[in-house]
Amino acid sequence: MLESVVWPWLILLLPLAAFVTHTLCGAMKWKLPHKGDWLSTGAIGAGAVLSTFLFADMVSRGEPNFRQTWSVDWLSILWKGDDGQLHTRFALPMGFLVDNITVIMLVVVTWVSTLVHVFSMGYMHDDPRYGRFFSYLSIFSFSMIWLVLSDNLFGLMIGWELVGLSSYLLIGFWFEKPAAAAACKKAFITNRVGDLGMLIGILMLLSMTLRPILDDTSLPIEQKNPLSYENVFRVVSAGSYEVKSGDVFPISFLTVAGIFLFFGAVGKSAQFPLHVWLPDAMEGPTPVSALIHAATMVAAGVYMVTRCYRLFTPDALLFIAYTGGFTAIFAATIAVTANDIKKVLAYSTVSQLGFMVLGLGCWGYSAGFFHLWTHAFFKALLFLGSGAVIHALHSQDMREMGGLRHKLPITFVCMLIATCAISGFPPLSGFWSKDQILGAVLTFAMEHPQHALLPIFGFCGAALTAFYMFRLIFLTFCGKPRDPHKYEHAHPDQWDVITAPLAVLAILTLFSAGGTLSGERWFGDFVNEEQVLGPREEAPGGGERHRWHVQRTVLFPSGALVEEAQPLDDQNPLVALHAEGREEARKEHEHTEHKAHTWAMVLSVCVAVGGALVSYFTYMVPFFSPQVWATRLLWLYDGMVNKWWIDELYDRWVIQPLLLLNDFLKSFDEDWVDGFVNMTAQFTVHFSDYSGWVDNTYVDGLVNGTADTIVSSARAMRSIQTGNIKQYLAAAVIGLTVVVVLYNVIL
Amino acid sequence: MTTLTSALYHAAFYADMVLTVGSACVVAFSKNIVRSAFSLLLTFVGVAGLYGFLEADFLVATQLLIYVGGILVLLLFAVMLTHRISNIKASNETSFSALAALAATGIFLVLVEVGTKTHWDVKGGPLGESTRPIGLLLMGDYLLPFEVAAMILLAALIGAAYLARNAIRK
Amino acid sequence: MSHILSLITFIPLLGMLVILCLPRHQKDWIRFVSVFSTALPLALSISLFLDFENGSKGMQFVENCDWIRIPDYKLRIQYKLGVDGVSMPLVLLTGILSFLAVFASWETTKGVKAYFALLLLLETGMMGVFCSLDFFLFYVFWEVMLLPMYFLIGIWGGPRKEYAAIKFFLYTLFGSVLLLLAMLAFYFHAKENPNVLDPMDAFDLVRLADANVRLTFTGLFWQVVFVAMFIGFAIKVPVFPFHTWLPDAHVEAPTAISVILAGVLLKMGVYGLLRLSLPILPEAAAWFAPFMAALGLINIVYGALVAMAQTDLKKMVAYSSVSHMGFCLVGMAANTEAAMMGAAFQMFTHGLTSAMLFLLVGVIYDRAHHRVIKDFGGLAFQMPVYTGITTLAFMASLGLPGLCNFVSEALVLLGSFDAYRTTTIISATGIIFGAGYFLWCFQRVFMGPAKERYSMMPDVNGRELFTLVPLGALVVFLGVWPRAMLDTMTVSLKNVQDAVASATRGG
Amino acid sequence: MSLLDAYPLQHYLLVSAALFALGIFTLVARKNAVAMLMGVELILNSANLNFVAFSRYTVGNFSGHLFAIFVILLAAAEAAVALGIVIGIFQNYGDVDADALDGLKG
Amino acid sequence: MSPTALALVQDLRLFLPEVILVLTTLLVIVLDVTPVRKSHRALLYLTFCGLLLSGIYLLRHYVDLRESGGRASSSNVLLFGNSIALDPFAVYFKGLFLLVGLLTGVLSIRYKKLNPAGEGEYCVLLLCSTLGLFLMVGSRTLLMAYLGLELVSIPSFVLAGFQRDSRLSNEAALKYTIYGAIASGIMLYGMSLLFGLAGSLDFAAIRHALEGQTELRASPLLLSVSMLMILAGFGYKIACVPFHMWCPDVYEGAPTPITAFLSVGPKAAGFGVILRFFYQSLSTHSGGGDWTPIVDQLQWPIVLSVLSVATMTVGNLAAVAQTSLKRLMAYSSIAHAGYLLMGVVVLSKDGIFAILFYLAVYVFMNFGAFLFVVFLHDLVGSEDIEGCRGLGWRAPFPCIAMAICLFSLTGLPPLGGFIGKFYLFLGVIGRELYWLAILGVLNSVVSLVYYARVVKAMFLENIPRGEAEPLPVPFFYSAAFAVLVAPILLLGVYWAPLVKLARYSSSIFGA
Repeated sequence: MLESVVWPWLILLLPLAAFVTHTLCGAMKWKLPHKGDWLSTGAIGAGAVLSTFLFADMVSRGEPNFRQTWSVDWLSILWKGDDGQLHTRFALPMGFLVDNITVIMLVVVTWVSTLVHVFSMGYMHDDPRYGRFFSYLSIFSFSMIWLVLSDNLFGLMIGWELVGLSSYLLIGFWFEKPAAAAACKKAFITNRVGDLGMLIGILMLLSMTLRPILDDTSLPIEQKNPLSYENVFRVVSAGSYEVKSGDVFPISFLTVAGIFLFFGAVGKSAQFPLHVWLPDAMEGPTPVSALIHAATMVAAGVYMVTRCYRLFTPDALLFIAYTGGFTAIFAATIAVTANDIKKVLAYSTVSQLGFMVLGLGCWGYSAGFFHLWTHAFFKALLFLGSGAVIHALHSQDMREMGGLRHKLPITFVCMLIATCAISGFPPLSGFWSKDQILGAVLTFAMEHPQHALLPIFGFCGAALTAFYMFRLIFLTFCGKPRDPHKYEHAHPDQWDVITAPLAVLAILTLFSAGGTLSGERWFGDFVNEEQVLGPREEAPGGGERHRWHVQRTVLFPSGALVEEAQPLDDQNPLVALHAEGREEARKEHEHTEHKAHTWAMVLSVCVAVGGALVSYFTYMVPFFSPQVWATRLLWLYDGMVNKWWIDELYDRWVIQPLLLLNDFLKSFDEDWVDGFVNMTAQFTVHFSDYSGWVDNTYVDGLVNGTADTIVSSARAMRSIQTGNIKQYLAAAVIGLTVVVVLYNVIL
Repeated sequence: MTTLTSALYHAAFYADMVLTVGSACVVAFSKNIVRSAFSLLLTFVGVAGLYGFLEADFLVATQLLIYVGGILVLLLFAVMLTHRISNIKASNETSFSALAALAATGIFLVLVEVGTKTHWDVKGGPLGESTRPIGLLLMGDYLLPFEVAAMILLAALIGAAYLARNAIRK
Repeated sequence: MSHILSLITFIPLLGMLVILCLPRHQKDWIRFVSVFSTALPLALSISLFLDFENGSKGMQFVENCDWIRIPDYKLRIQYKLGVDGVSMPLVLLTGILSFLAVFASWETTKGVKAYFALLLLLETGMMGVFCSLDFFLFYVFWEVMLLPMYFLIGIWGGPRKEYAAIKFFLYTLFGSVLLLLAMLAFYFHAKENPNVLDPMDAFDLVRLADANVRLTFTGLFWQVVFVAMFIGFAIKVPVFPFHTWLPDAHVEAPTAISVILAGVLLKMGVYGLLRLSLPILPEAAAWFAPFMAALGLINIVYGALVAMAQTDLKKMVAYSSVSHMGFCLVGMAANTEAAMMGAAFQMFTHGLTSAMLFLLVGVIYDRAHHRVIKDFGGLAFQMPVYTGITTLAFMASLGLPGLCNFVSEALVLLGSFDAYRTTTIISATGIIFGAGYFLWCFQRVFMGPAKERYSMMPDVNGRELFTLVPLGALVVFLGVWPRAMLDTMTVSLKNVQDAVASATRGG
Repeated sequence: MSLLDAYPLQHYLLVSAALFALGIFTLVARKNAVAMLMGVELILNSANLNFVAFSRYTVGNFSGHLFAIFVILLAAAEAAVALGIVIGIFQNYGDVDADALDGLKG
Repeated sequence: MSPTALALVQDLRLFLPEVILVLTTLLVIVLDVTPVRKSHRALLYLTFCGLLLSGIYLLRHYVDLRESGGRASSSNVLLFGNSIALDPFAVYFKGLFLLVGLLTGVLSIRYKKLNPAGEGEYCVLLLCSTLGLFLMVGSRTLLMAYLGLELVSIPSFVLAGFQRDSRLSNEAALKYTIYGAIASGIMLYGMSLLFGLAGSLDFAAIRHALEGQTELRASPLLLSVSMLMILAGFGYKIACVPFHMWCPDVYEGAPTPITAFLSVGPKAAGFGVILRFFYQSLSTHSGGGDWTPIVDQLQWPIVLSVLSVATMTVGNLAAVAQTSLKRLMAYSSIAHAGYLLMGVVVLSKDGIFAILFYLAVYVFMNFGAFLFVVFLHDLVGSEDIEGCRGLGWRAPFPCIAMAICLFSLTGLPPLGGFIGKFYLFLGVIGRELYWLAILGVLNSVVSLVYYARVVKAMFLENIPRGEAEPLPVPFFYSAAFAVLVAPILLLGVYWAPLVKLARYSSSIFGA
């Protein structure tokens, strides 16, 4: 069934149909039964079923590098040539690419989405805009599925922006709250900053791929898309792109393109320094946080990096790794001190996304994506769990909670499972994925000792994760209720649409890492670089062959594995040498990898348990006092509580200067540009002078010499005309004489 | 022609020149309008004399008849009609004299320059008696101008009459 | 010879004459005639769109006869109309917006007769500009628009209407004087080189763009002519620093006139460049392209930044137009297929969205009687439908995919990057700023707690919906299926682009 | 006898230039409207003198004479009209001071 | 009869339009003095009849000329001893003058300030002045030019002061008279110098004389002085700097119909004479309709182009600051003299053609504007811009007509004025006088300021809140405005016939 394009179509269009129906009914004031929640839920549920089928199909085939594409000519520049045929030099067809990572993403998106829909039926039940909420969820589902299915970068960008829109709408769902109104704007604009980076990256890639495609008249229109993954990879790995001469970048063009492209992920996946929107986005309804801001949309950045992995040069990947690593630990520190349950989870999300990115950056292709997969389930579970708590308690502040496990047992159990998973307790799913990441990081660091900071980021982050997650559990569910009044009024758990999705997600959390507990890389069978993206060595087009070899780059002064086009000449001793060296390098790499993974497993368990224990001793048994910690490490605490002043920093150095600049430009525009232009066409003002529009003079605020000149000369003309005939005569005669004299003197 | 007559002739010519220019100066500079008017008479006569020296006999007559007999009388009328008898003397003040002097000097210098610097192609002899040829021309080639002049006079007549009619009645 | 273009152009004029003959208190009749005489051109331009042959080169629906012919002066002015892929969408746009403008002005009470008469005259002028293929005719129609606009702003405008009107007038007149001089330059060139170009054809735009003819337009002189023409058109676009008439004119103009102004008049500048400057003077265009790109860049960024600082809703929208029109310039400067397409398509899409925005501003102004952004708040409660439509318009304007502006702006950026890297990258920041001011504005106007003083504000009524919905539908449709419009433009733009490209190579 | 050498043309031209300049002076300096008219007559006379002199010296026919005659005629006509107007002014203003006539200006 | 006399009688047949004017004049005089009770404005209507009849004969002349060989060479239609020419150029102007006379009459019909007792004189003077215009443009000699000019001037002096009991009218008349007298005096002096140099009064003979002088005896000084002094006389008629200062005062003080007459008739005739004199005496035809100054030392086009710029600038700038509509129009007419002078300096038939074309449109535009002044005075009692405020809402049609006239004067398409200016600039640019063209265009833009101010006052100021209280506009005005505005609009979109006419008329200056 994978061959048929009908299924992806259905998965994509069902939510859209639901959205359109909602909108139409809303506009026409038609009432849908149950406000149409069944419509959206059904649409996405059907999608979930279909994608499960796809998934099963994929697994059962065991064909790891399956791919299916289909496209429609959406935007192309066609013209009829002299031969009567249609020609094109440039086309942007829209199409689907269904392959392993697509299918996996589809499963994540549709399932989490379905569960969140169901959860929302309970959670949002009393909201006056209940129907609209579901329509927004539908448009989100559509956008996200579009993003996943698209077969080209341009389509990806479209989906990218559309999920941004849905995110905007959903964060601002309770628009009457000023905080929500500000948050949704912040989310959109911050994302746009990232999108700009991505756009630039895409443009740079385009400038590489366009030329070979433009002039190749033999290509059919469908393959004329310079931005399809296929073409981009082909051109990039064939090295057949031309880069305009005179580039000033000291590092390779492709590296810069990759870093810019990654910038999109920085925005969408809330990496430092564009992470600021995600915590604020918690102003949206909790199901939204679970769906968009934890499981799916924010993972889009990771998906993109995975999808375009081949485009990133070693230098770019290193940049990615550092960004991810820093984000992982940076966000974790903030999560430690947050008191709002959703904020903790939000920073946790940022941190976990950092892990994924770190993994990808350290050549752990499947590791990063694997963590995306597992994280989607347990983080959605955590958010929905927190949603259940909030729903029961009507408060988000952990300082008002405590002891809730008695009242909310189902929630507690589910959240505990998720917490263990995220902290990396074997054999839960989170353990396997995080272990892979840490293993990849460690391998990388062992091969490149100068980057030892990366594993430190990783392991510290993991430790902190365990700490703050258990802190959350302890503060929320254990101990005594700190606000007995609220506790009393909390609704106890029962099996309904709120708890059922939790349970499903808990099951997924337990088993999504695979049936085995051995840590075997089942995931890696389906998601591995060579299989998804094609082998690196086989460059299509022939004529040149690409080799890995060790080469110095800017960021790797000691040398990195770099591919380079080599002439296809097996007799070339250099080639043979490289081939030999490569073989040795690979062997050595595998050895290191094995060693690192063993270490990583041990260490990650240690840090997870350690973090949890410290948390226990801090919050359950008052062995350490958080207050003492806080006072003793005041500067650290201050930084954590204030989120390292990043928001303030932005406000002070970006937003305020921008507003000042705007105001300045506004007055510049009104006073100077207008004034200057008026100076040349100064009549306006002068006009105003005479017809009583004096007020305009100051509005335009001119420095208008010309105007004054005209005004005063007009006045002078009037005053010359004194009315005295004798002066007129004198003027005429003298004028005549002057003309005569001048004429005879000059000519 | 004898030397004496020649000398007298010369004397008369230069005297006429002086008379003309001198009386014109009086017209221009006199403080008294009546004196100006009578000096103007002398100027006209002087110009008529110059016409005589130019052997333009018909013009001498015309000048005397029309200018002295017509225009000057008109001007005197104007003086009389526009001045109360009591203050008839003190009514010819000047203003903007400096400006006027500037304009007049400027144009005078230019005209003198023109008159003296130009190499005039002096070729004609005496034209002889002029009345008859002028008469013939007026009835021939200059018939249209003659008629047009008549129309102008007619228009001027009617116009002046219209303007003066009420005024004088008042 | 089909007379459809003449009909499209002059039916409004006919309507104007009918209105002038009606007594002034018969307001319903006047409105009815206006509707009729804008609906007819709209219907005709839709049929024009449907009958248009996408693939064929050259002009279609051409009407041609001598208008003035003075053989011994070697002067011929043709009445030559025709459309190609560049002008046809704009004819359609004009038809749509004029028709909607009549409805948008339905409630005008002051001087109804004069108002609608001028509106119809304006439509004739606009249609004429887009249809004419003779420079002189073009110029005449260009000027015909001037006076109705002056009066429409000056009489029915806001508090500072006289100022705005005269400013608009003087700016535009200054520009058209430069155009006139450029026109004469062609004429005298033909007179001096009759073997290259018959002086009788010196105003024929098709003939001027002929490859053999335009090859002779080389050198400094024609660069000066190009700059003169550019300034003439730049004032309409408007290009920084000639843009300052625009905010004033927009703020003071009544809603329907703002719609026409933003929707159609601004397009004329770009259209003029595409119809006259680039194809006729490709060499100068190639020479000027970097400046054009720089100006476009300034427009985009500067316009957006200034828009962000505005306190008046309408002024913000006006500056957003300045910003958006910058993309057209960048696209034309880059002169690649995609960029050119983007520029031309941007004209159409911006026409739709800016019209929508101004209509929306008008709706709220009618109700609240002010436009100060910060004094609004929480309107989403009282006016859900209005909020929804505004969201659509804002999102379209800030370039959300799936809506038409995205396509055009993306095409411009995709196409320009190769030619002007830095410029394109900086231009792209415009999309951030665009999001900035639109969303900030949205937040202040619609979000937040509901305010008491607006609690009785009614939602959009049927008439307003009637003006907004077609535009909204088009915005979505063209965003989803842009080829519906792009296919008509391709060939004509390709010609323009080839001309400039060959000049670039040659130079 | 030929007087051509005795009285050069320039003599007449000098006189006429002087008359012209004096006429201009009179017109510009005099406050009295009637005096200004006298200035006009001086100018006309200077022109006439030129015509007649040129007729005699350089042209050799009577066209200059005729021109002068017409000028004299028209001077009369003009004087008549001017007189009418001056009288009107006097009636309205009680004076013929040209400096006082500044109701129209600017 | 002697052969000369026979020739004169034959000439008289070709002089019928003028003769009819003279006869009408006489008839009016006679009827005026007969004690027959005449209905209101009867003599005015009689004048109309005379003008129309004259027009019919003029048309016949035109047809005859066309038939007798299309491009009539200018030599075969000289009348009365070569003193006057009957050629297409003259006929074109005469047609304009008849129109001017008629329109002046039309404006006078409802002009309240006009003294009914003086109707006869008014008509006589108007007719005489028109006759003078005829003679001016036909003149081929300095003498005829002078006489024609005086025949225009002397009646206009009286007409300017026709409101005897109005101080301003009197003042205008006196200023006009004195200024006119000194201007014609200076011109006479210049003519006498030229006469002395060239030995003839005839334009063509002057040219021959100047051409014949291989070695120029006359100093350039003499030539320039005489040329400029003659220009003083003609320049005063067209009101060009520095001989323009009378113009605003006289226009303001004169009765409005006369102002309109003065702003078009003598101005056009002045251009006619200037064209004839400067082209036929001071230039040589270098073929193809292009001309060059007759001697290199006499670069009169440079002088005129400087004066042209000065004139338009002074006119436009001073107009900006005006409050009186009449005075504003006076400065506007000064500015227009500047524009028209641009056509003179280009030294080609294209320039002449442009002048002819522009003048025809100018007649309608200017009379339209002055009709509005009359209308304003008649119904509102004001002649100021202030009086127009909000009038557009009370009397839409006249105000729209006025707006059209003003915009046409500015030179906005699609109005006749634009086409006229277009041809003018075409001529200027054709001669590569770019600086002149640019200054001209800049001036046009300045002119918009004050024209638009009037329009603004009419439509954009003082707009009534509700329904405006309409002003009852007499049918006379509606009809008159319609008649005046229709040609402006028509010439804006279809001007080919007028082009043909004007081109044919300018053909005497080279094919």
